[in-house]
Amino acid sequence: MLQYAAQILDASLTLNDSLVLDQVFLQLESGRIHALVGAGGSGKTLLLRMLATLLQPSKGELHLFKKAINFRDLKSLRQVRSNIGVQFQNLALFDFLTVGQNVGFPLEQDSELTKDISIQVKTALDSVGLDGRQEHAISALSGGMQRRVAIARAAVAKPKLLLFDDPSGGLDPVTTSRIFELIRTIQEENDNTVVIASHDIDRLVKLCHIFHVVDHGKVIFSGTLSEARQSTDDRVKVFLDV
Amino acid sequence: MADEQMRRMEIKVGALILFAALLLVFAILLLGDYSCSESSYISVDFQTSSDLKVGAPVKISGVTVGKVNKVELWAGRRDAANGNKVVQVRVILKLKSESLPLIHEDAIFRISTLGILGEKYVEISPGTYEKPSATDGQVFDGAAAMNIDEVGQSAGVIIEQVSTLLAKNEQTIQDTIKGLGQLVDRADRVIEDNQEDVRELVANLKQLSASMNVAIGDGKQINETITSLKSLSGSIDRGLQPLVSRLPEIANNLDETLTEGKSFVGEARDALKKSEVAKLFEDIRGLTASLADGKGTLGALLKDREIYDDLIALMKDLKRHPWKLLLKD
Amino acid sequence: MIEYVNVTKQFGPLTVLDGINLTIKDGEITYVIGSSGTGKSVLVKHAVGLLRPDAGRILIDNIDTTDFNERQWNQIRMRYALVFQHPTLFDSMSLVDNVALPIRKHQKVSKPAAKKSAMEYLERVGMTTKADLMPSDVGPGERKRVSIARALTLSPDCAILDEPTTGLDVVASKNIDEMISELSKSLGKTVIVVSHDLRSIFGVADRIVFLYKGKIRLDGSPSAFRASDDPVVRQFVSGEASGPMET
Amino acid sequence: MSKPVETDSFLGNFGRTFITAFQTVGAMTLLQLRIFRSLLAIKNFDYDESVTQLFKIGVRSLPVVIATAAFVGALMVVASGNFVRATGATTLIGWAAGTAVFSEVGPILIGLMFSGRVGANNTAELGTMVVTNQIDALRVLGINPIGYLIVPRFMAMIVMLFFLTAIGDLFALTGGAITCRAVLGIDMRIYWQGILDSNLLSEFIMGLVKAIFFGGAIAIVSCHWGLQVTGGARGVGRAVNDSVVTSAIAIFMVNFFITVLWT
Repeated sequence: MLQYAAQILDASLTLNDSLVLDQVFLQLESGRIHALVGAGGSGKTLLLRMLATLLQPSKGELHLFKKAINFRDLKSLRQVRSNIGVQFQNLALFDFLTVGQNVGFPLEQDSELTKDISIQVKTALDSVGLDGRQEHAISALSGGMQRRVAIARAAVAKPKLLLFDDPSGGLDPVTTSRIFELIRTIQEENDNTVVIASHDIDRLVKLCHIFHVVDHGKVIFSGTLSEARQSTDDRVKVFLDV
Repeated sequence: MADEQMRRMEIKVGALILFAALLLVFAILLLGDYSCSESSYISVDFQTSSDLKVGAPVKISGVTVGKVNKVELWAGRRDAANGNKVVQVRVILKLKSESLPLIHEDAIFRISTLGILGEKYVEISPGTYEKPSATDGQVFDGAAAMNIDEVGQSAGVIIEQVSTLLAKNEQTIQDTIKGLGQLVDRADRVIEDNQEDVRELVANLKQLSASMNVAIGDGKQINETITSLKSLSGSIDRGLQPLVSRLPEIANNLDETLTEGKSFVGEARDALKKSEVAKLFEDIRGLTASLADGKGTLGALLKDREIYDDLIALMKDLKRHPWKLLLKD
Repeated sequence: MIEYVNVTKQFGPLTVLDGINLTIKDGEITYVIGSSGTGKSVLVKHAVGLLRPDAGRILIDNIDTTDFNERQWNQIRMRYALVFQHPTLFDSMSLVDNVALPIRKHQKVSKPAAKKSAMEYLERVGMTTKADLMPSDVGPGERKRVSIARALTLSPDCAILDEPTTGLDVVASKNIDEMISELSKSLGKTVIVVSHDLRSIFGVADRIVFLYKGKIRLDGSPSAFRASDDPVVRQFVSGEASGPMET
Repeated sequence: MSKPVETDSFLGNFGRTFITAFQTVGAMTLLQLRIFRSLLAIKNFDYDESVTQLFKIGVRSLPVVIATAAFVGALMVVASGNFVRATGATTLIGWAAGTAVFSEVGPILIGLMFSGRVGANNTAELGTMVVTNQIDALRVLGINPIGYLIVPRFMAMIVMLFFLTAIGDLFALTGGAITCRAVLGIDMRIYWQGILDSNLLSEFIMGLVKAIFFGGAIAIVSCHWGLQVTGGARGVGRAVNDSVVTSAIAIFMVNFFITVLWT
């Protein structure tokens, strides 16, 4: 039987009177790397934010780690969130903290992880190739470095569910390859469930196990690459470039 | 969407600015007191502006009728238009035209102080109603201000004037005083010269008291005597009354006398020469005689201490101020 | 024509541009590539006077711009339109108003006319349906498209696009690539593109300038780029994670 | 680029404070000159932006100005009330409230309120535009940011603070009138007559002149701090803080000089 780390069941979302998510079914198999592809503005970011419990569906349910999420129960919500790592599209790094403080931030929030923060931060920064920059200000780093800091921050607490929103945006091919390699390594080490929203089909194809195609607020396809090749939907073929 | 939103913003901004602008105009008109009625101007010349400010109110009998339009410092320059008169400060008043007829030619303009904060204003006493009214552009003389330091100042001026006057007329005054001394001396001498008569008077009085003892048994007669004596003393009082009431006048005359000095002394001498004193003693003698005639009643007369005292006081007074008699007519 | 003569730029202790000599010819599509943080954006910002070189000079159409003031630069900027890497729409106005703003400011047209014209530009980037939304209501790819449309309203001689396809989906990227080709081939405009997108580079570019560690590592045609035996260039082309390239 | 001298001594800090102050004043003066130069070039005038700013700055500030003004007037009446009660000079209450509201307290407090609401907002908005490169975006579109962004704000702040002060004066006096009746038990007519009889036109106009200068000062200060923001969200916060503090200082300084020069 399949284990699902997260399920979005028949969820709809209305923002400013417009329906942005429309009866979405999205099931994320545990321990796999999932790709979220689709046109810009189709709703990938919204789905990721919903998985991160930052958006409550107007209708439908969100299940995380086999439990339905009650958005009013702040205590259990906080507990669930400690098992989720997010790298936001706009990075959302705290520009008043140093690189090291940014990466160490999730650890300080969790009482079980407060031991040896500096060692964990060092290891995390090492893995993204930024060792020795703990004391730097965020603004002193280039865009690619900032992205790697954000990835390190998302992964440092070894969460069960890791969400990446456009991890390679604005990065050169070599750095992009390194980041995708990094995600693969993190996933293999911790066996966590990873979701990547990206447009870099070439690399997603090499890295991901399962593909979800989003179009106009609907998930129109979920499956492996070979399944996608057999799909009759043109949109799936266009977006996956198969 | 955007255009509709723009339109709504324009309307609101316009409404706000229009409302504020109206308010502004209204406030300026109200605070500036630009009344619709016509204004007239009159000028008032003062010795000092007393720190009167432009815009200060002008009041007639406490009612505001206008305000100070201008305060010009002339500092002694001459006003060719008004008979070359010397002007220190000219204050130009802006008045409601309808208040102009209320101000008459003998109106008094005075800079007064309003309230305890000392705000200056111009107070107009409108003057005599029958006199002609002021005309637009007329120039008036202002009265001295009535505040405390100015009063003090003018008091100082008066004292100064008096002392200069005294210094100037020292000789005259000394002469006057000397003359007065001589007058008193002379009166003493007159009495001394008529010692005989006085002694006689006293003798008569003694006799009077002796015969009074005789008359004492007859109660009824005494009562009568007392009554008539009271009426007598009353008539004496009445006789003195005009003298007393004319005292202020007398004092005034004395003032004149002081300035006239010598001539008064001369008059006093003349009066003495006319032997008025001799006439006085004649009168007394007459009185004593008539007293002697009604001898039974005299004891009672002398028993009445009050009348006696009055008489003594009168005599003393006469001795000290014989001129009272002289000036009686 | 833009000429860089010995241009050097430092930010604090960091030398971003180190004696750059480069001539960008009219009518060509020039791609400036290189790893993140090597100063590609810094390089193109010099072309419109947003940054001034610490040393060296920049000649635009053979005129030395070293002593240009802001007003003179504004004249240049009308002909050399820069689109930022991160879309910088004015977040207080709707998408169509964003595009209409330069039309209103530079052409003497009425507001409705400016709006109509703006809609035409939005159509080119496929954004007409969302014209009345606010920038915060749409995704970064869409914002990027709108900001390209906005830059094109100036009808510039030269379009400078800083990472135009980054963050865009496959379909939108292809649209942009086509737009770049069209600008150059049919309208005869000069286009400078800062990019990492190897797919579009080889399809569209006339010339590639590879920037590495503040210097120009390679300057040539796509075929010369592909044939290069420089290990750093080779790694960049293959996009492999391991190699001599430092990022 | 010169490196800052590392001096942590008291004197070093003291000197730095002064240099920073000079630099700030200089930068503000330059900004002012650039605004005036842009004002001369009428083609820079942007109608839409001006209306938007007039609306945001003026109409949105109206409630807070009215509330402030009403309480200022009430306070002035209460404050002079003790004196009036002690002396029985009830006619003075209108004069006292009117003078204070028109010439000093009214413009200052409305100006401070305005700076807190509009100036801070303006700094934050411009600062965010700087941080997100929107200012540069204007420049690459060949649009002068001073002419397009700053001039409308500058004009709108001057115009609106002027009119808001006029409106505020009315509400302050009304607030005073109500307090006069309710707290002191003095007939409102005495109060109003006191104001009208006190010849306050000069004070009223002085207050409005102050408002013009306050508006200009708040505009320059808030735009300056907004435009020089560096370093993200924190920089914006710091700039807003500096903006409000500098505006307050500027208001008191300008007020002092106008009051001194007026008489």
